[in-house]
Parts: sequence; C-alpha cells; structure tokens
Amino acid sequence: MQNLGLLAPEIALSLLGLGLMLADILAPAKSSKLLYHFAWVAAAVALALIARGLSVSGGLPLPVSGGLWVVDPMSQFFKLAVLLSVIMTVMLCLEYGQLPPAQAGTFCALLIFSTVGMMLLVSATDMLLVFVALELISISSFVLTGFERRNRKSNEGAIKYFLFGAFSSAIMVYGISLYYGATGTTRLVDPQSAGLWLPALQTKSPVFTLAMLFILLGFGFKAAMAPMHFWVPDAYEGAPLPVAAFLSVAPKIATIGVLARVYMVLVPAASLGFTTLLALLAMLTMTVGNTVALFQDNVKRLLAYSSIAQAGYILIGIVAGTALGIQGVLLYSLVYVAMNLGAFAVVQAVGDNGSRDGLGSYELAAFDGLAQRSLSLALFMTAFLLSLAGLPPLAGFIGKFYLFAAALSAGRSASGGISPAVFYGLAVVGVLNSVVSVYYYMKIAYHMFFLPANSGKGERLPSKDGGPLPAALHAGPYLYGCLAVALAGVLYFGIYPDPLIANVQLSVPHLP
Amino acid sequence: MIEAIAFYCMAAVALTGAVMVVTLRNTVHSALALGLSLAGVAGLFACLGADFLFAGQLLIYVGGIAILIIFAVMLLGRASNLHLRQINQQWAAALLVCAITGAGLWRLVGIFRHTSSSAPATATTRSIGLLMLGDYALPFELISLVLLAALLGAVFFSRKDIS
Amino acid sequence: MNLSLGHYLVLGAALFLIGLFGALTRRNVIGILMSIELMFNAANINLAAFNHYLHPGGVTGMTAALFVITVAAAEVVVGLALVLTIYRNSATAYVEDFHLLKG
Amino acid sequence: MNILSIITFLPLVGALVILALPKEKERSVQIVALLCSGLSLILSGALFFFFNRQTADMQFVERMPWIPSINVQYFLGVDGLSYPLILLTTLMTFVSLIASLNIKNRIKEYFFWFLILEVGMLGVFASLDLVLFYVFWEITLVPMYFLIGIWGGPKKEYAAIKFFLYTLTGSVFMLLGILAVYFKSSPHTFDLLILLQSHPTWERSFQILIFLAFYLGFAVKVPAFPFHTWLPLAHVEAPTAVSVVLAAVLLKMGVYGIMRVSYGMLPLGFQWFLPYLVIIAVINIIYGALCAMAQTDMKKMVAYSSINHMGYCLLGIAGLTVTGFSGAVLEMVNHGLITGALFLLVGVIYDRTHTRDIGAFGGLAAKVPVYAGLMSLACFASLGLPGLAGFWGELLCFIGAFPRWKLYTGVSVIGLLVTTAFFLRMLEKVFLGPLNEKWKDLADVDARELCALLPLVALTIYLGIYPKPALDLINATVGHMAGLFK
Amino acid sequence: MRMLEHVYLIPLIPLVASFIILLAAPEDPHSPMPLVGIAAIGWCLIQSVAIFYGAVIGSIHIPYQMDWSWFSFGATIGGKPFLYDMPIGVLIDGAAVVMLVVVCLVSFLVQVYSLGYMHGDPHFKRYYAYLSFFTAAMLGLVVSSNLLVTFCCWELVGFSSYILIGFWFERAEPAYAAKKAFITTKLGDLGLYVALLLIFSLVGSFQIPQIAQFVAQGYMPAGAATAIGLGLLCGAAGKSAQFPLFIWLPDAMEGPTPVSALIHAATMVAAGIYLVAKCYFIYAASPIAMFAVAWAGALTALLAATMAVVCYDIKRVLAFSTVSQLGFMMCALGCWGYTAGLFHLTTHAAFKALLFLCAGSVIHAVHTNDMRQMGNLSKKMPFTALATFVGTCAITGIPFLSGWYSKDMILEQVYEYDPHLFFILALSAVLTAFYMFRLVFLTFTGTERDLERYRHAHESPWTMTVPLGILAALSIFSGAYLSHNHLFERLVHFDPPAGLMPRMNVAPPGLGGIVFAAVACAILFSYRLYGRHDFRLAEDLKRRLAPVFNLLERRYYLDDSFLALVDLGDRTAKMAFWIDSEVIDRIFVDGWDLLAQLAAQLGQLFDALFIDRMVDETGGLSVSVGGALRWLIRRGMIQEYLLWTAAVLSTLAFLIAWR
Repeated sequence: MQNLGLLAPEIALSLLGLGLMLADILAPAKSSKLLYHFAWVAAAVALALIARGLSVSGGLPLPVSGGLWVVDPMSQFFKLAVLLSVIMTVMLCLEYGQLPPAQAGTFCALLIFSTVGMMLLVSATDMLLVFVALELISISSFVLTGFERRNRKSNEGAIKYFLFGAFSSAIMVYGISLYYGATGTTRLVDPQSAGLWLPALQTKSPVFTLAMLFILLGFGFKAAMAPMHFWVPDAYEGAPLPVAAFLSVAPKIATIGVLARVYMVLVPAASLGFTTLLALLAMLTMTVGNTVALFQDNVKRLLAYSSIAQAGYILIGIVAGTALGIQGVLLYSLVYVAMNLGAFAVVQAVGDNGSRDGLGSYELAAFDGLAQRSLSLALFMTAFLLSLAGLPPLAGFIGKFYLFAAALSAGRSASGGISPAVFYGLAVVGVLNSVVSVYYYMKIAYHMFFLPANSGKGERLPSKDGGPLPAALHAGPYLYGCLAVALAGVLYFGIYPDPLIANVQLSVPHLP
Repeated sequence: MIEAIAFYCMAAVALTGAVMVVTLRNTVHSALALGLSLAGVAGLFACLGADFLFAGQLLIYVGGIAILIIFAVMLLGRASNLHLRQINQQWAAALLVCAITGAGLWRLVGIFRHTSSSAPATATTRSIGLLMLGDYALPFELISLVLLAALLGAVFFSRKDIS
Repeated sequence: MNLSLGHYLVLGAALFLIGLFGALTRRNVIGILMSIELMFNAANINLAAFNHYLHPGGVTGMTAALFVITVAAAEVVVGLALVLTIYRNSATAYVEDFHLLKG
Repeated sequence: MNILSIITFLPLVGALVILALPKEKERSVQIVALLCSGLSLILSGALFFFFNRQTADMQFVERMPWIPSINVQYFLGVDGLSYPLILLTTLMTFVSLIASLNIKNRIKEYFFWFLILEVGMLGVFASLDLVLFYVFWEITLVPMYFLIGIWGGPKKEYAAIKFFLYTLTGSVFMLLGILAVYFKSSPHTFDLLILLQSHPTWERSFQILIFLAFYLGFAVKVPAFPFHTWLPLAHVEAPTAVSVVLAAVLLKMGVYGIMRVSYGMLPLGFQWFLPYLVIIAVINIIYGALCAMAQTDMKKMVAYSSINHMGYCLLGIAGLTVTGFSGAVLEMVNHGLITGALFLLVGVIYDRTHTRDIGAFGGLAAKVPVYAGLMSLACFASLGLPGLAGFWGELLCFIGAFPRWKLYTGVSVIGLLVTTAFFLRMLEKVFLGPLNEKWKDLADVDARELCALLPLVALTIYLGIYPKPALDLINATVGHMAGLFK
Repeated sequence: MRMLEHVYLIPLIPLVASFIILLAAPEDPHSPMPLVGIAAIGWCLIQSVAIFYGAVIGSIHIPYQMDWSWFSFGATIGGKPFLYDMPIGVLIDGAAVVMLVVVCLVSFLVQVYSLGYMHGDPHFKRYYAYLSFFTAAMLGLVVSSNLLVTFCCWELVGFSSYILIGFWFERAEPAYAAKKAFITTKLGDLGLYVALLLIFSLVGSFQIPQIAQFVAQGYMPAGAATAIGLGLLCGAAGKSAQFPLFIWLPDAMEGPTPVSALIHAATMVAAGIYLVAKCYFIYAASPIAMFAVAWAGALTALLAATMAVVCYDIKRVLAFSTVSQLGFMMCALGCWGYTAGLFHLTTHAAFKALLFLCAGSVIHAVHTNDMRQMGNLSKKMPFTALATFVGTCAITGIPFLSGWYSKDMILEQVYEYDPHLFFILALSAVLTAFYMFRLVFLTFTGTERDLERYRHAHESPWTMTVPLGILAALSIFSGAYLSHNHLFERLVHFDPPAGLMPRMNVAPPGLGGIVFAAVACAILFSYRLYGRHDFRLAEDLKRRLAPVFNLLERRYYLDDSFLALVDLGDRTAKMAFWIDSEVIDRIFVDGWDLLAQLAAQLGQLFDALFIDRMVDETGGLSVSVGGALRWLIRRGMIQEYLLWTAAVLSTLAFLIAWR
C-alpha cells in the first residue's frame, strides 16, 4: 500500500460527497440551496487540501510513482483546475432555475463523485484505475445530463450520451484487455523502478499498438475528440446548462490530462508511430468543431462545437510531445476552464432568464441586443469569446501561442521518420481554424451588439405574459461572481501569464 | 480433448446466443438469448480455470444483469412490437465495418495461433481477494463509488416527483 | 488437438464483432445495451484467456475482468433507468425516435 | 520616465473610466474620452521637443521582462520610423473623437471602443518585442469590428466581419512567422532589436518562407493588391471617424510592419520578394487609382485612393534607398492627414444629405464655400499638388524607387494622372456647375467639424510648405535602415 | 535699395497679398481689396524694372544666385549615401530678368484692366486673390534656382490656371474647361516629373547650376540627356500648349478674358518656353531632344494657324494664334535660337496681351465672343479698334513693330538651322497674317451684323483703355528698343559649349523681304474675303473646301481623340473595378464561397452515393465544409454517430494492425 495521505483530498471529497447524500435526506426540500453551498465548500476543502499539500513540501510534492497512481505537479495542476471548475459550476447551479430543488442532494453528490473520478483519473498510472475512474465520471455525467427528467431534450441528450459512452467504454475495455495481453499487467509504469516503463519490445507489436489505439478512442470520447465527438452537441444541448458547462470543461481537461500523461510521457505517441494519426485527428477535431459551429443557431450547441474545436487545439500540444507541448496543454487547460465556463455563465444568464420552459431561450436570437439590455454581460461574453478565439491580450491567446509554438518547435526538431511537415501543417491548420472560429464567435457578438433588442430577426418565444422581453437583464450575485472569477482569469493570465507559466514549467521535469 | 469439446460447446452456446441477441425480433427472446450467451461465456471462464470469475459471471451477469434486462423489456411492454423489424437500414454498412474490424483483429489472432499453456488450473479466489485489497484497493474502493453513483442515478430516474 | 490462445481470441473477437454489429443496427435501445454487454464480455474473455495462457503466474487479468463485470452492471442499471424514464416521457424505446437534437 | 507607456495606456485608463460611468452621462463620457486622448496627444507632442534627431537608436526605451519563461519582454521604444506614426495616431484619434461628438446612440460603448482602438494602434508602433507587437496588432481588430458593426452603414455587419476575418487571416500567419523566428534565433528571443541583427545566420529559404508569412499579415493591412478588397467595403460602411482612423492609422501598420520587421529582419527574403513587391506597388498605384475613378460613391472613391497612396509607400520601400524610405514614412504621415481630412469632409456632407453619390450634387461651391474650399484643398493635397503635404511623400517615394526601378516608376507616374482625373471630376460634379436646387438649403461646416478639420488642414499646408520638421525626425533612422541592406 | 538682393520678395509679396485678400475681408462685389493686389504687383513691377535697368546698364552682375536651406533628406547617388540639403533660392540670369519684367508688367496691367472688366462680379475679391496667387507662383517659377521648386511653382501655376478658368464655376463649361486644362497639362507634367527623377538620380541635386556643371563636365550620358530633354519637352508641351497637347487652350477661353490675357497669352503658356530655355544646357547636350523641340514647335505653329483660320470665336482665334506663336518660339529654341525664342516671347507677351485685352474690351461691350455677331465696331469703340490694329500689325510682323524684329530673328535662325522648318514657319506666318486681319475685319469693319448688340456697344472705361494704350505703345516700340544695340542679345544669350553647335546654313539676304511680301499678299487676300460687306467669296471657298474646313473646325480630331482617351480611361477604370469587385473580391475575400461551392458539390456526391438519405433530407443541400461534416449528424440518429465512429475506428484498427 502506498501512502494514502497523498490521496487525502480525494478521500475527503468522497466522504463529503457521502455526507452530502446524508444531508439530502436530512435537509428539508426548501433549503436545497444549502446543499449547493455544501457542495462548493466540499470542493473548496479539497482545493485547500491540495494547495496545502503543495505548500508543505516546499512548494511541490515529490512525485510518488511506481504504483497505481502518482501525485506530481501535473496531476495536482489538473486537480486544481477541475476543482475550480466544479466550484464555478455549483455557482451556476445556484442561479439556475430548471433543476428540481428536491433532488439537489443527488445532483451535488453526483457532481462530487464525478469530480473524485476526475481527480483520480489525472493521477492514474494504471489502466484499470483509469477505466474505473472514467466510468465513475461517465455514469455520474449520464445522470447529470438527464437531470431535467421531464424535459425530452434532456432525456434524449442523456440517452445518446449514455449509448455513446457505453459503446466507447466497451471498445476501451477491449483495448485494455489487449494491453494486458501484451504486457501482462495493467500498469503504465514499472512497479519495480520508479522511472518510465516502456515495454520496449512491445511498442512495435500490433497487439500493443491496437490496444493503445482502442484506449485512445476511449479517451477521445471523453475529450470530445473527432471522430468520437458526435455526442457532444446533443448532450450539451440537452443537459441543464450548468451541467453542460461542467461537461464541457471538467471531464474534458481531466481526460486531456490523462491523455497527455499516457501519450506524451508514459507511452509517447511517437514511439507508437501515432504522431501522424494524432495530428490528423487533431486537425479533424478542430475542423469539425469550427466548421460545423458555423451553422449553429443554438448557443449551447454552438459552444459545444466550439469546445470540440478547443480540444483539437489542445491536441496540438499532445502531438508535439515536447516539454513545450506539455506546458501548452497545461496552460491551455486552465485557461480553457476560465473562458469556457465564463461563456456558459453568460449563456445561462441570458437563456435561463425568466422563461421556465427552457425551450428556445438558448437560441442565438435570445442574444439580440444584449449590449443594450446589459452591457456588462455583453462585454463579459465578448471577452470570453475573444479569448476562445485566441485573440490577445486574453488568456486564450497565450494558450494558443504556446500550442502553436510547441508545434513549430517540434517541427524543427522532428526526427525518427516523422516529417516536420506534419507539425507545420498542424500549426497552419490550427491558425486557419482559429480564423474560422472567429466567424461564429463574432456571430454571437453580432447578435449582442449589432441587433436591436426587439428586432424581428429570428423567431423568439414570447415570454409568459406575451409582452416584450424585459428591457434590462439582471443576473444574480453568484453568477456575477462566477463571471468575475472567469474574467479575472482570462485577463490576468492573458496580460501577466508568467506566474502560471512558471508553475507549468516547474511541473514538467517532475513527470515520471 | 475434453477441454476442446468443452470449449467448442461453450463457444457454440456463447456465439449462438450472441447472434440471437442481435437478430431476434422479439426483444424478450433477445434478452433470454443474452442470458444464454453470458452463460456460455461463464463456461469458457471455467475452461480457462478462472473459477472465481466463472462464479462472478454467473452471479452478476446471468443472474443479475440478464434478469434485470428481461424485467426492463417486460416493463416496456409495447415497445417490443414483433411486427417491426429490429434491425435498422444501415446493417450493410455495419457489416462492412465489422468485417474491416475483424480483418484487423485477425492479425492479432495470427500472432497467438500457436500459443498454448501448460499451467495447471489453480484456485484463484484467494489471490484475487488479496489483489483486490492490496494493489487494486484503490480501484476497488472506487468501484463502490461507481455503484453508488449508478444507484443514485437509478433512484433518481425511477422515483416519482415529490411535488 | 490442443487449444491455443488463438481459439479464445477468435471467440472474443467474434463476440466483439457481433456486439458491434448489434450496437450499430438494433433499433431498440435495450437491444443496443445488450449488444454492448456482449462487447464487454468479449473483453472479459480476452482478459481471462491472456491471463491463462500468457501470464499464468498472476490473477490480474481475472481481477480486471471482475472490475469490468461490475462496471458493466452499473452501466446497465443506469441505462435501464434512463430508458424507463424516457419511455415514460415519450412512450418509445426506438432510437430513431430520438432526434430532437441534431445538426 | 515611462513616457511611452503613459502615452499608450492613457486611453485605456479613459476607456475603463468610461466603462465605470453610467450610460446616461453622455457628456461626461465624451469629456473623459477627449481628455484622455488629448492628454495622450499632448504628451506625444511634447516628445517632439525631446526627440533626438541625430541618432538612429531607439529612444525613450522601456524594457522589462513580461513573460520571462519564454523571453518575452515588455519593450517599448521609438525611433524616427515609429515616432511620426505615434504622433499621427494620437492626433488622428483626437481629431476623430472630436468628429465623433455627433454620434447619437450608444455613446458610452462608442468611446470605449475608440479608446481601446487607440491603445492598440499606439502599442503597435511603440512595441519592440514581437509578441508585444502582435498583441497590440490584434487588439486593434476587435474595437474596429464593433465600431464598424454597430455604428456603420447598411452593410455594416458584413463589412465588419470581412474586415475582421481578412485581417486576422493575415495576422495568424504572422504569428506563425514570429514563432518560427523565435525558434530560429539562439538564444530564443522575441526582441526585435536582437532579431534585426541575427539574420545573417539564417538561410535564404527560411527567410523567404518567413517573409511570406509576415508579408501576408502586413499586406492585408496595407492593403496590397490583391488583398485589398476589404478596404473599400469597410470604409464605406464605417462611420466617418472610424474611416478616418482606419485610413489614417490602421493602414500604416502594414507598411510600418514591412519596414520594421520584414525588411530589417529578413533581408534575403525581402530581396527575393523585391521584384514582386514593386509590381504589387505599381498595381496598387495604377489599379487603385483606376478603381477610384470608376466610383460614384465619394467615400468609396477616397477609399480606393488610399490603396493608390499606399502603393506609393510600397514603391518607396521597394526602392531600397534611404530616399524611398523617407518617402514611405513621410507619405504615411501625409496620407494620414490628408485622407483623414477627406473622410471627415465626406462625412460632413453625408451627415447633411445622407447621400454620397457624386452625381447627386452639383454646384455646391456657391452654397457652401468654406466646405468647398476645404474639400478642394484636401483633394489637391491628395493628388499631390506641390505646396501641400501629399506632394513630398510621393516625390520622395518616386525618387527613391527610380534608380532601381526606372521602368516601373515611370509607369506608376501614370497613377498621378489618374488620381488627378478622378479628384477633379469629383470636384467638378459636386461643387462646380449649376447648383442642384435640391441642396439649396445646405449648411456650411459647423464649429465642431471645423475644429476637427482645421488641425489637419493646417498641418497639410504647413508640411507642404515646410516638410523639414517631419523629415528631420525621419532622416537618421531611415539612413541607418538603408545602410542595413548591403 | 538693393533690389537684386531682395529679389526673393518678388514672388513673396503677391503671395502674401493673395492671402490677405482672400482671408482679410468678406466677399463684396465692390471690395477695395483689389488695390492691395495692385499695390503688391506694382511694387514687384518697380523692383523688376529696377533690376532690368541695372542689368542693362551693367550696375548689377548677373547671373546672380542666392540659396537658403529648406529641408533635407537622405539620398543615395551612385551608391554613395548622403544627406541632401534641399535649397530654395533665386537664380537671376538674363532670361529671368526679362521674364520678371514681362510677368510683372502684364500682370500689373491686367489687374488694372480687371478693375473695370470684373467690377461688380460677386466674387470680385476672390478673383484678385487668385490673380495675385497666380502671379506669385509664376514669379516663383521665374526666379527659382532649383528645378524642383520650379516644378512646384509650375504646378501651382497650373492650379491657379484651374481656379481661374473655372472662375465662373456656376456654369458647366468653365468647370469642364478648367478640369480639362489641368488634366491635359498634368499629362505633360508626367514627362517633366520623370525627367526630374532622372535628373536627380544622375546628378543628385536639383540645383540648376549644379546640373549645368554636371552636363558641362560631360558626365551626362547622351541617352539620359535625350530622355530628360524629351521629358521636359513633354511638360513644356502641356503648359505651353504644344502639339498635341494644345487642345486645352481653346477651351480655357471660358475663363474671364483678362485671365486669358495674363495666363493663356503672356505668362503661363510661356512658362514651357521658359523652362526649355532654363534647361537649355541639357538640350545642348542632346541633338535628338533639340530636334524634337524644333519640330514640335514648327508643327504646332502650322497646325494652330490653320485652325485659327476657320474659327469665329474671337478669343479662340487669339488662343490658336497664341499656340501658333508659342510654336514659333519653341521652334526657335529647337534651332539654337535661344535669344530669338525668348525675344519673341517678350514681344509676344506685349502684343498678345494687348490683343486679348482688346478682345475683352469688345466682349465687354457686345457680350458675345462670336465674330459673326460683331462688325463695324470701330465706330463705337475707336480706341479699342486702334489698339487691336496695332496688335495685329505687331503679330503679323509689319516692319518696325515689335513682332517684326522678333519674328524676323526667328525665321533667320531657323533657316540657318534647317530650311524645311523655315518654310513651315513662313507658311504659318502668312496664315497668321491672314487670320489676324480676318479678325480685325470681321470685328471692326464691314457692316454691323447684330444691331441689338451693336446698339449697346460702347467704349470701355479708362481702367481698361489705359492698359490698352500702354500695351499698344509697347507693341510698337519694345522691339526697336530691345534690339537697339543688340540690347536683348547681350542680356539674354546662351553660349553653347565648344563643338556642340552644329554647322549652320547661311541665310540669304532679303529673306525677310520675301516673307513680308507673302504676308502682305495674305493680308490683301484676307481683305478680299472679309474686308468688304459681303462674304460671298469666303462662303464659296468654304463650300468648296468643305472637308478641309471640317477637319480644321474639328481641330484635326484631336479633341475627339482626347475625349476618346478619357473614355478609354473611364472604361479601363470600370473594368478595373469590375475585376476588383467580381473577381478579386470573390477569390480572395469570399474564398470561403469557393470552398463552400466545392463542399456543396461534395455534399451532392454524398447524397448521390447514399441516395436513400435524400428522401429524408428536407433542407436544401448543405453549403460548406461544415455543411458536409454536418451532414453526418444532420438526422440526430445515435446509431449513425456510432457508425461513423466505428467506421473510423475499424479503418484505423485495420491499418495499424497490418502495418
């Protein structure tokens, strides 16, 4: 047994999750808000524990490896990001009107459980642990997606998500079985030596490569990587907004984390001959996300495609496979949390405002004239969208900058039969895609700023009393808090990214 | 020789069941066939000397999951209309996909065509137990969370609205 | 004749492919669910067979198979609950009927 | 003294203050905007007296680490190439803000975006670190998008997004170029001054490739044929003040980039591209002028004339002589002033009549003599009448290009004729001849418009008669630059 | 007074006056502001005459040069970088001295004359501002020592011409004429511009003495000299209305008549001649350029004269006559007749200004330009008639009038250089006599053809007649005065470098006599046709020679060619714009469109392959890449999603397993 103390945050969070279930039973239905507060406090506790862990051992814990899991700066980084996104998600839930108040406990518990799954996922160095953690995330997410039980869209999103998830986990399991066959273990690192364990003989064996391919697709499902992305728009559109926001962020970056660990560090893609494959998938992911997003009229769906594209950008870093690539992946993941959650928060403020049926209010037309209804919300949204598009001086730019830099530097030092053109092509496709993305991000801006609030463009559901939409739009304090945090991140990391970069750089040499 | 006969019998059961699962019109029959197929797989586990796994398969899969599915199918009732074809129109494409995948997997089979084992079958229960509470303690604990989550979900979906 | 690992792998692959085919073609959600279960089972056969033939010293493969069984069970539970809910809302279990969300 | 930072970020302060003000306090918003940009103008004007004209070195340098992990610096400084443009930027922004006082709707947002735009423009000219440069470069896009899109004409949305996408497409390739250069240099750096000296070790093929990447970014902005088609649309749709800034400053960013970055950093690539550059310049000059001649919309005509004038700048650069460089810089400044004035003037008449169709007027000179006089002055300045600023820039460009490209320069002189033709035709149709009775109640320019116009007109005349102040700023730097190319 | 040292004041004073007039007082038809302009030009006249006098008596030394630093810019000549310090300064040589007097004098007289002519015009004040501005620019052109400054003034002169021709802008014709004048001259200026570029690229300076020195030392390649010479000629041809760019001048007559007298007869159009003279050292180095100048001049002289023959507009006749006379000057310059050309310039300024002002006086009286509506006006306005007669005699070359001296000098010079040219010029001289007397006869003798106009005609006020008198006196005496003791030749001469002067023919004695005889015949012929009361013979001739007349009236179709050129420009412009908006924009901006079309085709392909899908497809075909990708997900069928995924997976698995 290893030192369980290192898992204290996860354990604490699980216990708090269980406590939440109990509290659900005890707490009266009216005070459901209390449970949400409980939930974010729980996440904050875990956050604090991780932070403490980071601070006591002179800033960074020594990596513990050789077992099923490692605790190293990279894993802690991702855990922090995940916890941050959970806290922000709970903030969104506090303002969201569509969730059944009676089931707040279930909701929060599932949220917390899936968070535990993610935290273990980014630490895992064992295929079995990876699989179980992934399943924990998946099962919780299925339920969360279908949480608006009476909403057929929610149902449909959940069932599609579920079927797709089950299908890909079946494939992944098959891959794991092959992995076991090839290596005789489920470990990704050698139990004896603490270093990298790469079954040297096996990397060229078809069993092993096929195993890694199937596993890759299993990860690809969670990370919304093409061609495993089909569920994303449907699930996001169907899911309650905070859930969609959560799904677009937390599981994705956690999976990116494990993807990076596996395919960059433990079993580098280059050694598998997967570089070109991954590059192609990255290009496909970006292109699919961006080009299909051009057609969306539903903002949730649009952001879903955008999040697919974002995953594509992050994949650039993984393809590069260099230290710079890892830095880029880490950097972008954190930045992505801030900007994507921020964007979803604004969507919630606009879409969830007043109408209880939850239908149609996420149409682009709902954003008409937002600048006049609430300039601050419009500006918030603009900042997040521009950051997603990668325009300076926002954080998204720094992230993309790193990723493209990683691609170019990988191209310069490309060796071993991999053409540098792969990397250069990836960079070029990447930048072109970011141009395409501007089109639809700016389409939202167009609706917010250019169209008058009551224009007849696009059919809008009349509000309950049939009157015109309220002239001004007000969002609650938690939502604004969430927005403020996100904006602070987007701006701060964009203008002064050095502290973040320094931390990210520190985490690289500690990787097993 | 006996092993071979047992293997082929069990394999036949498992595969026949599986084919029936995906081809039969009546979902109830499909579900029953699933149970059959799962049982066949359990038999294969036995052939491989995996006693605990054999038991687990029988208890959880055949006894649990298959039954659960049958219940669910029964509950859906009308959904399993017999006159509707249960295979959609993309079967040809699906067949092609399966063929290509199969061609890929065939390569793996080729590698292990002559791998045989001389190890005697031993009781595995103790070792598995040790492993689960030793090395695999963490995933083992995590599984409980998975089940808990599934439970929460099932309860959530199934219970009536309180309001 | 002697049984080789190849036999088991062929069986596993066949099961996997049948499951795959079913998942792609069954119109009923439960049918798909069952097909996916077949795919899980294929993986389990592989695990057990590899364990028996290649790594007879340990029981990792079988343990992993047990984990898979458990997880599969959990998935089925959630899946069935979901199907029932949907059935309650829209009285259908055919996947073609789920096309509110598209594009 | 962080004078450059103060100049650059004063408008940002203004923008934030405006953001904090309530929407209803329109007057305060306007005052804050004018105050901040005015202060910026005064400070940048004050630098005029402290600017050392004898040296080609960077002045008022500010340097501190920004992202030390990848060696990005916050590095500002000006020399004879950038200082005139900074001065131009602050002036034109201030003038445009005055001209914008008649904006009626969504005042707060308007001034907010405008000030942000100014930050971006100033930053581009002041920054000496490639990443910083790129950041500022991109910052200009967003405000422009909104300024065109919200306050623009009938096709504003299309114009706005076209501008945005087009410019961004160019600039993302520039980003790749920046990265490539970074990895090529050793030690890796984005420091422009160091990069300017490290090119001898870079092989030719690399330089050509990177040159093309940078060129794409700059050419779109210039705009150089065939990447110019966003410009007429953007100009026509943009509100007056935005057109002014767009023509007067934003186009200059492209030329500035070519001179500052492409030329100095990638001489081999530049040399390779030179024959094409001069052809592009000639096309810009003649083709731009011809297109302008075909216009019936005054604003579009002026827009195309900008393409023509930017052709002179490119021609001057392609000459690779110190004279050509001086000419290019001078032409940038002069074109900024003159075209700014032209756009303001077109805006004046559009405000009153809601049409810009040349054929819709006639004989206005009798009705609005001051306006007619100012317009004629601006037109003649633009077509290069000696004694007005436009002449000197063109002349120096031609002189600079002539020794190397005798034929091309000779051909592009035709551009002068076509420019004359369309400006005179416009003057004839709008101001001369019998008065169109429809406009018999037209009012002459008012005080606000005059306030915006007079500085430009005065400078146009002053620099036309006495270009020494401008040239003295430029000489040392361009002399040094031309010496680089050996 | 040190007049010469303060010669820079001559252009500056009118400039200041111009701005004072323009800005200092409100518009007023009876504004006293013109007096400022007259005072300014009066001072200039005094100073010019003083300098002239000083030069004649030799109390001042010419050439005189004085430069001030203006601005500087970096330059590279022959690979040597340096900071070129652009000077602005004055260079007074003989030609400049004479030009100063000519310009100031005519300008002064025209301004006085205009007091009467323009009085009561709503833009009276503005008119004077423009005139002063023109004078300033013209004087600047004359005195400048720097070829670039000369060019600047040259352009400003053109600009003044533009605003003065279009002075009555409320009418469409002046507006059009102004534009035409400016653009046509600009066309010529392009050549000048290129010549300047060439000069700077070779010499590295715009200073005339330095360029001259450069040429003198033989550094200037012959080819370059030719190119520069032709370029300068181009500019001169535009400004001085030489073939084929003279088309603007007749139209320019839409401007006020005093303006025509000042700008389009005496001063501005002479600027081209003056420019060639100023850069004569370059022509000296290039026989080809010289040759071109000579022939351009000769052709112009002849063609313009022929066109004047058929013209009925009094001002246009004078305009053609101006063009023709300018051709004489140009031809003279092209035949090494530096002195002769400039001498004719001087005398021509006087008598042509006189003729224009007379014409102005007539027009002022009868309010028409058409000679067919005049006749017998000598009764009504005898002084004008007399002045016109004097001017006509001078231009015709009646002996001992000023024109006789200068024209004789030219013809002699030309004959010495090339007899062919001589015959052309002689023919032109004969035609000149014919049409000028035709003008006099049609206007002042015969019967009054338009009684209404005739009745209202009256002699002009003194402000107009006094200048006429002065100019008439000058037309009579200036030639004799200037050629007395070779005064003019001493002042204005060009010393060709040794060995460059070509071998000359020797003019036979009595050449002038023969020419005069021909001229006298022409006058008689003119009297025969137009001097009597009936024009039957003229009409008859016109009918018989209809094609020729037609050709001449259409001005050799040069105007049509010009219009065709403009039209071509327009068409080119439209085509360019069409290309811009339809082709380039499509490709480069809406490149997405192109992609989209491709994608749409792709989408169609998909549909063709999976034909059954089309049944469900309710929406149109997808229109872009995204559309094609979106096609995969368009029905929202989970199993289709799974199929796509599985397809990719299976392919990848297959490839990886078997690689």
